[in-house]
Amino acid sequence: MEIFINNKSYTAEDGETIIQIADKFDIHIPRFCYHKHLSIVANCRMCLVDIEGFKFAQPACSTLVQDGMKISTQSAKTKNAQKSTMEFLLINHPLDCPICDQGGECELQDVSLEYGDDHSNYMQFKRVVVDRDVSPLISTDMTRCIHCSRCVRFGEEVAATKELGLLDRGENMKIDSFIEKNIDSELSGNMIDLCPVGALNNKPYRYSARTWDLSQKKGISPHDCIGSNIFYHIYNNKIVRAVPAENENINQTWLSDRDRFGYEGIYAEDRCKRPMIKKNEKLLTCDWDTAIKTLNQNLNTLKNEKKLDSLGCLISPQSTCEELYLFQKVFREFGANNIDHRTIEKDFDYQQDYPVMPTLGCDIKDLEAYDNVILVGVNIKKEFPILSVRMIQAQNKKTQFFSINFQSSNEDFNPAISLALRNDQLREFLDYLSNKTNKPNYIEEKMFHYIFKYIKSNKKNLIVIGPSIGQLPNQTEILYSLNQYSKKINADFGYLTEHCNNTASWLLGVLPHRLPLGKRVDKEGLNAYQMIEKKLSNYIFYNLEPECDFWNNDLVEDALKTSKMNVFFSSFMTPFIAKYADIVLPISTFAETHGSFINIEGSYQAYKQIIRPKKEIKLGWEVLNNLLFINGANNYTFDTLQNEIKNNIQDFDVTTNNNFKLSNQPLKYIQKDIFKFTLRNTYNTDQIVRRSKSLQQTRTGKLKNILLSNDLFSSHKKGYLEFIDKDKNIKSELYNSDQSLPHNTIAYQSYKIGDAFVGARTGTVKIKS
Amino acid sequence: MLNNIKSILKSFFLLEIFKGLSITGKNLFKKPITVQYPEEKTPQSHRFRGLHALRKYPNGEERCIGCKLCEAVCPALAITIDTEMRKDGTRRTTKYDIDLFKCVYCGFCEESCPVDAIVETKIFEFHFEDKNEKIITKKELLKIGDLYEKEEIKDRANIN
Amino acid sequence: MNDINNNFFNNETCSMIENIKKKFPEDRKKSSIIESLLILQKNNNGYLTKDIITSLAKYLKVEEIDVYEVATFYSMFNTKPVGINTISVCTNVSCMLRNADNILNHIENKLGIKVGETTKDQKFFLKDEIECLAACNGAPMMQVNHKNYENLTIEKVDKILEEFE
Amino acid sequence: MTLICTETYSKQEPASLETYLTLEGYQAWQKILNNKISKSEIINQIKESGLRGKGGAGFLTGLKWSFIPISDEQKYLVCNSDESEPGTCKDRDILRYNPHAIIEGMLIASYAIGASVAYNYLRGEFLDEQWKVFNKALEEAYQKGYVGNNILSTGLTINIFPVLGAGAYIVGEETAMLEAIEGKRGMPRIKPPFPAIKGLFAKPTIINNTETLATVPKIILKGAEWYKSLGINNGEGVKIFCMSGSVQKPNNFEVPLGTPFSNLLEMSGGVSNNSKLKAVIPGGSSVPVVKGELMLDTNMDYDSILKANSMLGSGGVIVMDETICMVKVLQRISRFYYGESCGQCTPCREGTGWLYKILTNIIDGNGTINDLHELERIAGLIEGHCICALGDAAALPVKSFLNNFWDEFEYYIDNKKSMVVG
Repeated sequence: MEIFINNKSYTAEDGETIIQIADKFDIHIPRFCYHKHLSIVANCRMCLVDIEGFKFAQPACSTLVQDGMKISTQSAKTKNAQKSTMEFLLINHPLDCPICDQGGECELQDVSLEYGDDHSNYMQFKRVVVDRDVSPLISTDMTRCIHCSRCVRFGEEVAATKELGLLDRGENMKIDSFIEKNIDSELSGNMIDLCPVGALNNKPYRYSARTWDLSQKKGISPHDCIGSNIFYHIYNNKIVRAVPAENENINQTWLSDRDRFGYEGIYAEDRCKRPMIKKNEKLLTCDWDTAIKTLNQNLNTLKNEKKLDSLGCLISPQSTCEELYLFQKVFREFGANNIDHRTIEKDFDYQQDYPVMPTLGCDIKDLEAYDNVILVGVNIKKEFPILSVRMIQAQNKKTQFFSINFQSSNEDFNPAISLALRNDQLREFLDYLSNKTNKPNYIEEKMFHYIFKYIKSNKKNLIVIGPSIGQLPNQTEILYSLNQYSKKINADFGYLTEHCNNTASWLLGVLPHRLPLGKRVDKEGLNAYQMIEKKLSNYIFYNLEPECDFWNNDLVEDALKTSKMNVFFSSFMTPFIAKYADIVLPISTFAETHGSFINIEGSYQAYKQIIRPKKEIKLGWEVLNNLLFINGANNYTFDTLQNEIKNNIQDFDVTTNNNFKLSNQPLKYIQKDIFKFTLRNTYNTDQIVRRSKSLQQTRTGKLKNILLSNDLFSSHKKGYLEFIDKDKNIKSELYNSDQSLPHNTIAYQSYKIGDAFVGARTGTVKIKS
Repeated sequence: MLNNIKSILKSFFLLEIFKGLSITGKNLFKKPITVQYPEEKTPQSHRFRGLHALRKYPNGEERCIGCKLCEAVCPALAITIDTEMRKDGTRRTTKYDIDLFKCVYCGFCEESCPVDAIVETKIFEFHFEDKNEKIITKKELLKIGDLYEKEEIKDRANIN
Repeated sequence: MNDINNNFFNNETCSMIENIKKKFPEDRKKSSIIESLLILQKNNNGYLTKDIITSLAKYLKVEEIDVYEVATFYSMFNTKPVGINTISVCTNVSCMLRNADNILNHIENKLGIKVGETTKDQKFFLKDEIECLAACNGAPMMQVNHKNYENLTIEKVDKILEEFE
Repeated sequence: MTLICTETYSKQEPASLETYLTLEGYQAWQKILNNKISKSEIINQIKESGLRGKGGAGFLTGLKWSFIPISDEQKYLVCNSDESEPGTCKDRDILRYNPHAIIEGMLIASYAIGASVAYNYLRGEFLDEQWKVFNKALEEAYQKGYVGNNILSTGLTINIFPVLGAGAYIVGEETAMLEAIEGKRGMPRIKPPFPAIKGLFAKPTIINNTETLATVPKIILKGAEWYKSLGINNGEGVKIFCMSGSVQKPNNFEVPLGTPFSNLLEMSGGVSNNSKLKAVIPGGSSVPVVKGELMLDTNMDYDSILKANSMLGSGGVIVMDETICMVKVLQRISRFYYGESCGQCTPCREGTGWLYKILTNIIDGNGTINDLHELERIAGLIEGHCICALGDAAALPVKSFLNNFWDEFEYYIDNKKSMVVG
């Protein structure tokens, strides 16, 4: 149909609103409450426009276009209506723009410049609202609030957890959370962006800079495998805040709190600042040349003595593609075979049949095309907040979600069915689903009924395997059973991985059994767990914290104690590194280097250096390149390196990749004693997030208690918990019952530096009676 | 011919010199316009813009709220400010530097200040003995403010 | 369900709330909030506490803030402690034209409180009633515990208040 | 005079089923069920009768019903008994004296629009008397099988549920009422979509006033022409007027539309305080005020009152005699809108407070002439810019009071005291 805006003709579709058309053609209409991803309420009355045939100006955000509609955004009627709204908004708005962090990027400021009057006739008292401390991430100045209710609608519609609400009425209406309750959602930071004024603001950023001082650089989220696009705002070569970069295919206009505040970890006090070498049992600073040369010498000695089998090379999948690629290349050139990135896994029997790289199986935006999505081993809202936004959108469009995990609580996300199963039960359950023999008696009949009713092979099904599965001692078994089940229901297979770049780690061959692009290795090396368990005499750790990033940190300490050479390429100086390192090479974090990540849908996303590192800290890929160079290889520039990787992967077909079959049925895993597993704390997933001060102050960040299933808790009457983990006695006063755990289960919080050691991530424990 | 004689006469009687000396003679008896600086000083406009100062409220609280408008408006980029949240939750500066070599004494900073914190006093007699002293810090600015607060109030009363 | 405080949810209240729930479609849990709050408020001397709101939210399986929003929006809910008997004197136009202000002043003086306050002995709460109480043909009027008293005179008011002493 | 809604008022036990049955109660309902009168026929009949909504807006009821889409999906009827327009007290009397008429009306309306569930939303302040009476009546009707599943063995299902509010004027607005029934804050929704398309629980919904629905049974029973002919002086049908304020005997009067105001005034015993008529608000506090002289020449029907620059509204006639100070009245009215604004949209949230604060300032003796111009200007800014009619309702009285009684306001400002009290 044809409509006229300011006497110019535009074509519009049925069901579109005026503001949508205006936005499409860059016609400016001021607005506060309207947001393209939120419902329309038309309560700010800022977008009133003059429509021919109407006595009064009508809101552009809620008025649907009609054929031949004549709209004027410039006429006197429009201007008067907008001016009057502006006047009303400003009578109770404080004049504290000079100290308001929103100043300079404030929609109210912009609009008042254009539509506001230079003086006010309002002579009465202004409204004042007393603020409460609602979150360590969001600062509130509710006197500034203009009641657009975007934040409330965001909670209701996008985050699916309503934490802010409209209280009282009329002039006294205010936006606040429930009495004494904090904002805990993993997506809460988005309210900062949504707030058109300075009522909700970024707390860590508070008063640290003005918007006009900042420069903006684009980055990719290094904290989860979704690869959200981020704009980092930089003041004096320091990241002061992060905001989402719009990408309709990935994060839309949202950002999880982890991505928004994670950058704080870069400024942690325990950054490695200088290269160090151990001399006479003491770790001393040295210059880069010495450090690299010593490392090179040691490696060449190993090579010459043909002892490279005693070298374990481990890298974190949080590293960039360039680092990953160079890492395996450098150490393979030396002749090492023990190369791996899967430090949090135990069971590797699956690896021969595994896809070249694990992906989600579909584009993120296509999730809603599925009828049923079965989530195995992932608490989606907690672990992948951005993906949960998509899933909630899909859920509203009739996609059904089924969740099977070790804990049935899916905070703020309501799957049709949510089951809590131990690892042995999980396999039994899956086997029953595919064979219908040996029915598990611990699951209610109606659950089966529901599952069989909806999940059918003629529907579009997706099985998503979460990162918790990888930590299981019987991972292969679960994968095999899932494999069987997926064939039965004709489902696509998808993964959600632990870190941001697991996908690339597989694809670029940071594996003991594969070269880049899945090519076979002549001589298969040891996997990550074997390297630690077998106590090799030489280790290279890249971007890894020995305390937190391994399947069993007890074993890591044992291995470090006995080995001869421990080399750490690390951004942070942990107690273990300080104690056991022989060479420490301080390298850049994600933000200090150019780099790229491959996200879980297989998109390759590159970014440029965001801030310059401190003087003695080198870019990770440069150090690796240096090592290659001094051994006579070609000197890469970043561009040639990136191009080599790009050329390598550009022909790789993502779509056919996930059809994998496990050929051998694994041995049956028998679970004795109490099943223990480690919760994946969202704010403890990687070394940078762990060090973000603000995130650690949130409720999730502060979680410490061990959780006991109800049956264990009720049989345990002491004021403390005493249990035996392997051969270790552990005593803890911090424990709770959790009704969402299956019987006979203990859940640990993921390990942080300073906590008591809890050994393996998954396995068995005994409670001491 | 006649012109020749005229010029000869002029040179002979030193007419030009007397002409010139007459002006000297006149001024010899006039009141001199120079002043004996530094003992004496010329009058200043009360709009005079001299050395900067940061003012305080009567209760001793610094006025500056760190809004950075002066920094933004400064045409010579002479002002550098860093801010943070003070413990009581207010916005304050941690650094307020003015590079006096860059400053053009335009007074824009004074004009843009929403709380009348940064002002330009009438002080024009200052010098540095070290190049680094050209940068005047927050501490010094506040000190100047303390010293000249009374005059500042008087000047403001005059302007209004 | 262990968060539901049983002080507020005895069997009688539960069955009343269950009856309210029956009126609405099953998936519309929020619909029962208003009437449930009225019942719970009545059982708690005329005001709501944080615990009541939390318990109701858990009981109805809605967010706490949903209940709190409602409790602060409607004028018949008090979120702060009030006296046992609530007096609301209608002072809207029709009543005002028939001298409702005198009645209100009289009550204020008699009880020694202003509108919006509770007497020291916690017996009376004089509500700041802004709404018209829809008894214009009986003006001036007031409600004590939501029972109408119409065509008031000062003598009549005294008598009514005595009943509650 | 023919009484419809107030028919039972004079009877013993007016609210009982027996009383209602003696007055042709439930006969219209039975007629529909027995003769299997089609839905469209009922809607047509209501359309022809010219029945207009009696809650305030005066929209044609039959037309409203015809907007409901013809489909199998769930539909709802909502009866609006949230009577809270200042000066109006008709519905509370129907609720307590003639509840069965409402029930029958709701049944017929539900049948006509194909709704199987009907809600009657009563304001919270009714919980002592009207709520109980209505519940009891409903119980009786359920027992007799007029309501419920398998109504009078016809297989028809219509359930009626009373719903109690908790004190909010704005919930009288139809979409706000839907929000309130959904258990949320009573904040009006934007239209479109209209409730007839997407209303309660996102299903097609019709909302009618209590008096409108109580009138329906008689129209069905006696025909559209009969109802039309009840009016006099070009008016069609009847309406309850609530005479309140400065009259000798304030009361509800069900009179034919078109009855001269002077007659109505006479019925209520004339102006009180031995004074003369000064001004009248003819349709509840939201409509513009009319000067006394003009009102005495006006008939009480929709068009005549419109000609007097006001509206019939809800029929709450507030009479003011010469001893009344208009400044105080306006201040009281604006206090009401200030306190009852839901706070959702900007002009109303901020504007009503501004109006009230200026008027209070004037009452306190601190006003200036400029304030009066300011009042007029602010009222103009609010008008027509809000989601619902509350903004207009706050603005129109201000405009009309200033228009008609500017001198009195000026006098108050100049002398810091009222013109009338002396």
